[in-house]
Amino acid sequence: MSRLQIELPGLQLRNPIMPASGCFGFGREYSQFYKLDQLGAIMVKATTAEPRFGNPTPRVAETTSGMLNAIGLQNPGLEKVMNEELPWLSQYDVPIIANVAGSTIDDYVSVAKRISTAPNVHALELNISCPNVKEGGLAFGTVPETAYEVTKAVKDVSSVPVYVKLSPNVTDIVQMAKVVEKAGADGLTMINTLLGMRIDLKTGKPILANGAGGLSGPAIKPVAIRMIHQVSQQVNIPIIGMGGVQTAEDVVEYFLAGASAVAVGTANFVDPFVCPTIIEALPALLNELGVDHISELTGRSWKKEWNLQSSSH
Amino acid sequence: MSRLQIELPGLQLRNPIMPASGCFGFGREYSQFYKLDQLGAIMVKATTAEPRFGNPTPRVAETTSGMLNAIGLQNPGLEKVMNEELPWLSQYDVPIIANVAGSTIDDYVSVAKRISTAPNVHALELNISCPNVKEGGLAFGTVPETAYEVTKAVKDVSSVPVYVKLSPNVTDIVQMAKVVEKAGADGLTMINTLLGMRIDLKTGKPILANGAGGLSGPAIKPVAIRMIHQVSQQVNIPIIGMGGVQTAEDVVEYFLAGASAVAVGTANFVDPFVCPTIIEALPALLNELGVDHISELTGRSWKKEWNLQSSSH
Amino acid sequence: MRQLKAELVSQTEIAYSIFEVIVYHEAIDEQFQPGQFVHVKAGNGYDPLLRRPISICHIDPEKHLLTMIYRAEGKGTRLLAKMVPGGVVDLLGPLGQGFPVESVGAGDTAWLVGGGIGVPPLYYLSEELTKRGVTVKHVHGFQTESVVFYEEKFKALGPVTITTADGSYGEKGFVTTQLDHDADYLFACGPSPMLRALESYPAKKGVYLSLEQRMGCGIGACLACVCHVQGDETGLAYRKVCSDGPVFRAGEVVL
Amino acid sequence: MRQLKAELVSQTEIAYSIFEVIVYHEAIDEQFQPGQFVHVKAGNGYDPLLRRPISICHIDPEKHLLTMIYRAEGKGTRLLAKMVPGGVVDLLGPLGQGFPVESVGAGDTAWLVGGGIGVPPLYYLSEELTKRGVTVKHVHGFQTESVVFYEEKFKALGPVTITTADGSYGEKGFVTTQLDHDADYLFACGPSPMLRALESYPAKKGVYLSLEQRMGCGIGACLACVCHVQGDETGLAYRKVCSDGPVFRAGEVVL
Ligand SMILES: Cc1cc2nc3c(=O)[nH]c(=O)nc-3n(C[C@H](O)[C@H](O)[C@H](O)COP(=O)(O)OP(=O)(O)OC[C@H]3O[C@@H](n4cnc5c(N)ncnc54)[C@H](O)[C@@H]3O)c2cc1C
Ligand SMILES: Cc1cc2nc3c(=O)[nH]c(=O)nc-3n(C[C@H](O)[C@H](O)[C@H](O)COP(=O)(O)OP(=O)(O)OC[C@H]3O[C@@H](n4cnc5c(N)ncnc54)[C@H](O)[C@@H]3O)c2cc1C
Ligand SMILES: Cc1cc2nc3c(=O)[nH]c(=O)nc-3n(C[C@H](O)[C@H](O)[C@H](O)COP(=O)(O)O)c2cc1C
Ligand SMILES: Cc1cc2nc3c(=O)[nH]c(=O)nc-3n(C[C@H](O)[C@H](O)[C@H](O)COP(=O)(O)O)c2cc1C
Ligand code: FES
Ligand code: FES
Repeated sequence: MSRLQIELPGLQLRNPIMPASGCFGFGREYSQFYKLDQLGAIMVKATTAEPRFGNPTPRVAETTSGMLNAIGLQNPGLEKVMNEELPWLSQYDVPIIANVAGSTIDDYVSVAKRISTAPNVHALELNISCPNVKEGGLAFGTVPETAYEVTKAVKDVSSVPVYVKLSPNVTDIVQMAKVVEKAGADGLTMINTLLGMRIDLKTGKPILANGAGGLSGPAIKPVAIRMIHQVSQQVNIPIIGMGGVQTAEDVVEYFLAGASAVAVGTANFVDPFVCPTIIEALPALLNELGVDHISELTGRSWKKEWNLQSSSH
Repeated sequence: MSRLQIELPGLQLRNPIMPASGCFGFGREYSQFYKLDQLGAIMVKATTAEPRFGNPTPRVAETTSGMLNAIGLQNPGLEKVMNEELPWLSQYDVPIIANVAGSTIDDYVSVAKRISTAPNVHALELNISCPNVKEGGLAFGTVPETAYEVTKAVKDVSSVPVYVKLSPNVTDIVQMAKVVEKAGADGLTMINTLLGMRIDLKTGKPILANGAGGLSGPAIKPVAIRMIHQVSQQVNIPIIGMGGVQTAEDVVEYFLAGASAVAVGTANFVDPFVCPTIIEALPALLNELGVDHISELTGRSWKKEWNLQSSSH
Repeated sequence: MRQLKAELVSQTEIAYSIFEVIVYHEAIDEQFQPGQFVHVKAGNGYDPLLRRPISICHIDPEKHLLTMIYRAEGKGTRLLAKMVPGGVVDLLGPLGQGFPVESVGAGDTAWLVGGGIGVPPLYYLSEELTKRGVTVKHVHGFQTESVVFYEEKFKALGPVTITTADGSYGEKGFVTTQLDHDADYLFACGPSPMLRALESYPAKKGVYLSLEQRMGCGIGACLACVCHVQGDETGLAYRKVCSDGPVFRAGEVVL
Repeated sequence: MRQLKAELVSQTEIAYSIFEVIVYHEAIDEQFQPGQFVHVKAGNGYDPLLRRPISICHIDPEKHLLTMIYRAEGKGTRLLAKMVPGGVVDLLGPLGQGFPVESVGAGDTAWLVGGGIGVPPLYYLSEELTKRGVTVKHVHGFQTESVVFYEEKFKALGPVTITTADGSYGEKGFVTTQLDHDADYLFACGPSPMLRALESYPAKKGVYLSLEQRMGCGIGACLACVCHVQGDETGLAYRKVCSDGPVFRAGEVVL
């Protein structure tokens, strides 16, 4: 068995590296750079029941070692995703994680029910943490009761395991994680973006037409690591970690914190080859760290057994 | 009147720039670099009733465009601050904002009561947002009821205006701001640090001995700007903004978001002259922006009147 | 489209804060078309994080050289301006859809209208059009005298009118006042208000406008750079400036 | 203590990933003392953000030159290693309390014990001690042969024993096994386990240890770098490595 192979609910991953939702479209653009079946999986762009145009532009702004986006869940809608995007992706032998979004629980349910039947969709990622839409989105991800409800409703209809994507914009991330675990989530993905804003000195107004947007990139990595460190000790479902991952070292840091796989978002914009580059770099890094299989690293930062083991060295 | 002069509750500031609490000690070290009365004010290190040693080391870790700290409120205690630090500072004609911390409401009250009587203390900064101590600190800053209680109790005993320092680690920053305003706060200071963590690849353990710590520096600026933009529209008390300020441009961005003054923290470690450098650079920047007085900038990003005005240009 | 680690060959400040940079990479050739752009990484670290879109200003396909002209203003471009020969410039490209050079024929006449830092792509366009026997005329608008560039270079290809907003050089005022109405084509690149003013220019054969938009990926994946389609009543149709553009036929998208 | 924008004069890789860098600034003079350090900014931007503490390895007070030796390992030091002559190195210094050179007199004997990247400050110390007529002997421990540096330079000042952890050069094992017990002083800089092993060395006149700690400000303001005081029962007494140290008399602080 390969040192990078990982098994998670619904997912047989040849390696634990996957592009994060919204940062890779439905894969077409990046397929010009490399063969997509090198990836562990692909988290595709959020899909809603109906097509959406999203927010007015400008939709992105740079920040120090990060970026803000307010795309606003633009997507071609469920039908087109089912009939065009997912079939196109099926030419690659790579599991798809479908990111599901909506404004009401019914929205989520109808998308989840249908999209989970696509042959190459091996898991859902329930996006209850999008900061860029007026209704739904973030609201679902910051109120424990609604997070519970939507997770449960989606679990009831989904044909594949359901991962819930947590928002970092909460006081108590552990509470949110426990609530969705109780509602039946098979896994967690975290974190979505932090809410942020930049203001243009010349116009005096926010750079993003939407005002605020979601902060991603290396700037937020310490927040993600902290949250995964906290949550992974309190739940019994696996975590796919994300936020500012750029290198194989970052991936290891996420595993040590408690992640079982890692998604790469913003970094794709900077370096379109970032995912294959990380995948290639991992084995040498595991050698350096004296680790046989990457999964041994999950949660080492807090695992007691490992403390004992290592102190006996 | 100078273009930088600002009046806030309890504070006549010759300019709106002040070092942030914990990043400037009690001023002694930086007085080797420049005369402290160039500053608008000084926010001194948190003071607790009894002396504290703080957390074990390492206490700092670098992150991408930021740093984590877990100093743990080390300070010489109220008596020594009253008898040695504040008298030493009184040689400079600069208002002091005393940062007050504690583990219980009684702690806060006893420090606030006494320290607010020091002649050069013109305002208190109520630190209900320190992420680095086990009890008190952050707990006060994330639960609306306790934030209300401690603010009210301190207001009752303080001889000078009270600014409450808000934690960004909450779901609803506006709610927290409104609660402390209702409790009588004269102003807000925001933001304290985001909770974050870094893990050392070699040891597999968090770099900070304390595990998690507070994230500061340019990485967090977009979060601070967003929160000040939200809060300043919902409260009627002034905001001293902070988080990643390094340049005069950053200061203007904070004003546009809704701040009435700005504190500089981490940047002092990088450039000990950062505060005077910013103060010196501000007038030319105001010229460039066509602004007479810096206070005109406060809240421009959301002020309707200014929208009308500017669209008539 | 490829990722190229090109070598910086020369860098010159050709006007106030306006830099001409020439880079070499063996993959630079005639596949780089007028109106297309490259996405440039400034600095090696994570700050600045995003790439910067910069137009192709000139290609020497034999020597594999790419010329770009940019204004050093923000964090990224100021870093770029500090680079010296021998340095490595990481760029993605060529990106996007350029001007429809192929459809313009010998004998056609074309107005090339540039505003400020929108002028550079028109140089390569003008070169390629004149090669095909097209008669080109240029109007370039700038803020002020100190930022005018490439006037002589364009003159070698066809007549040039310069306007400045403050009247410090050439004609005072905007480019739009300088156009006669008898060209077959109009090609323009510059700020949105200028493009909107040119949208209805009565060209006999076509008006093509190169748009600017803040970008994330630059390759069509992130949907940062979309614009609405004119006449689309659903409000759902869109074009991506980075991959469907930056050049659009006037009337195709909402400016 | 000042902020100096020094000019990089030369930079050489003197061992595997070990760089010797020499910088010039007119304010560099004999006020820079052995055991003190400078706080160095790597790169111009916000990433990396913090300064790096680097020891003073040698001063030429006439020519106003400062020599530092560092290992290029992390983000900051790797950036520093890319700098070339003519570049500006922004440093704060001299910082902290150095070795008590003044109190060591002619005829005294001293062991200078360095571990890895703790060796550089001992060079300047050795120079100053030998100038005063002190008899110095050196023991330097390294991981492996490829990272050994400055052996000849130290030999010019006094005998040198090298140990390597893997035995690839000099004696195999740790520095502690190489010391005789008849020196008046012992001065050491290196990793904490080494310092702890040397803390109880029976020097007749004094043992001084230079500590390492992660720093924020480097000047005593942020309390990042504190350590406990030995024998303090309140647990409240502390010393700051950056401003009370980095050199402490053995027994003063808890290692
Ligand atoms: C297709 C296209 C071609 C371009 N060609 C040129 C050219 O040939 N020469 C030239 O000087 N400029 C050109 N621009 C504009 C150029 O991309 C911006 O001036 C540049 O990105 C600003 O970067 P900065 O580091 O100076 O500013 P910063 O303020 O540091 O930029 C911050 C962020 O905002 C983005 N941004 C800021 N201004 C603009 C803008 N006007 N358009 C798009 N993104 C912006 C940056 O890309 C970056 O992501 C072009 C833009 C586009 C879309
Ligand atoms: C007083 C003193 C003198 C020193 N003198 C020298 C010297 O002469 N030569 C030399 O090579 N090294 C010296 N060091 C160690 C040196 O400061 C670190 O190796 C360096 O800061 C690491 O930076 P980096 O960019 O390589 O690593 P990164 O991992 O990028 O550093 C990240 C952060 O951690 C800090 N850090 C990492 N390792 C250490 C460490 N061992 N000690 C303190 N901070 C650390 C960095 O300063 C930075 O803030 C000294 C340390 C101290 C405290
Ligand atoms: C442009 C952009 C679009 C995004 N769209 C989505 C989305 O549709 N659904 C979603 O769950 N997350 C979305 N995200 C969040 C990312 O999947 C990821 O959680 C976040 O960006 C943090 O990872 P990063 O720092 O590696 O980018 C988007 C992020 C960016 C930058
Ligand atoms: C080393 C360090 C110590 C700090 N100590 C305190 C403190 O004692 N009290 C407090 O209210 N905030 C403290 N802070 C938070 C800062 O005052 C400030 O709110 C935060 O660092 C954000 O600003 P910056 O990005 O400019 O540093 C500390 C920050 C740092 C980096
Ligand atoms: S910039 Fe990403 S789609 Fe155009
Ligand atoms: S590093 Fe700030 S007090 Fe020592």
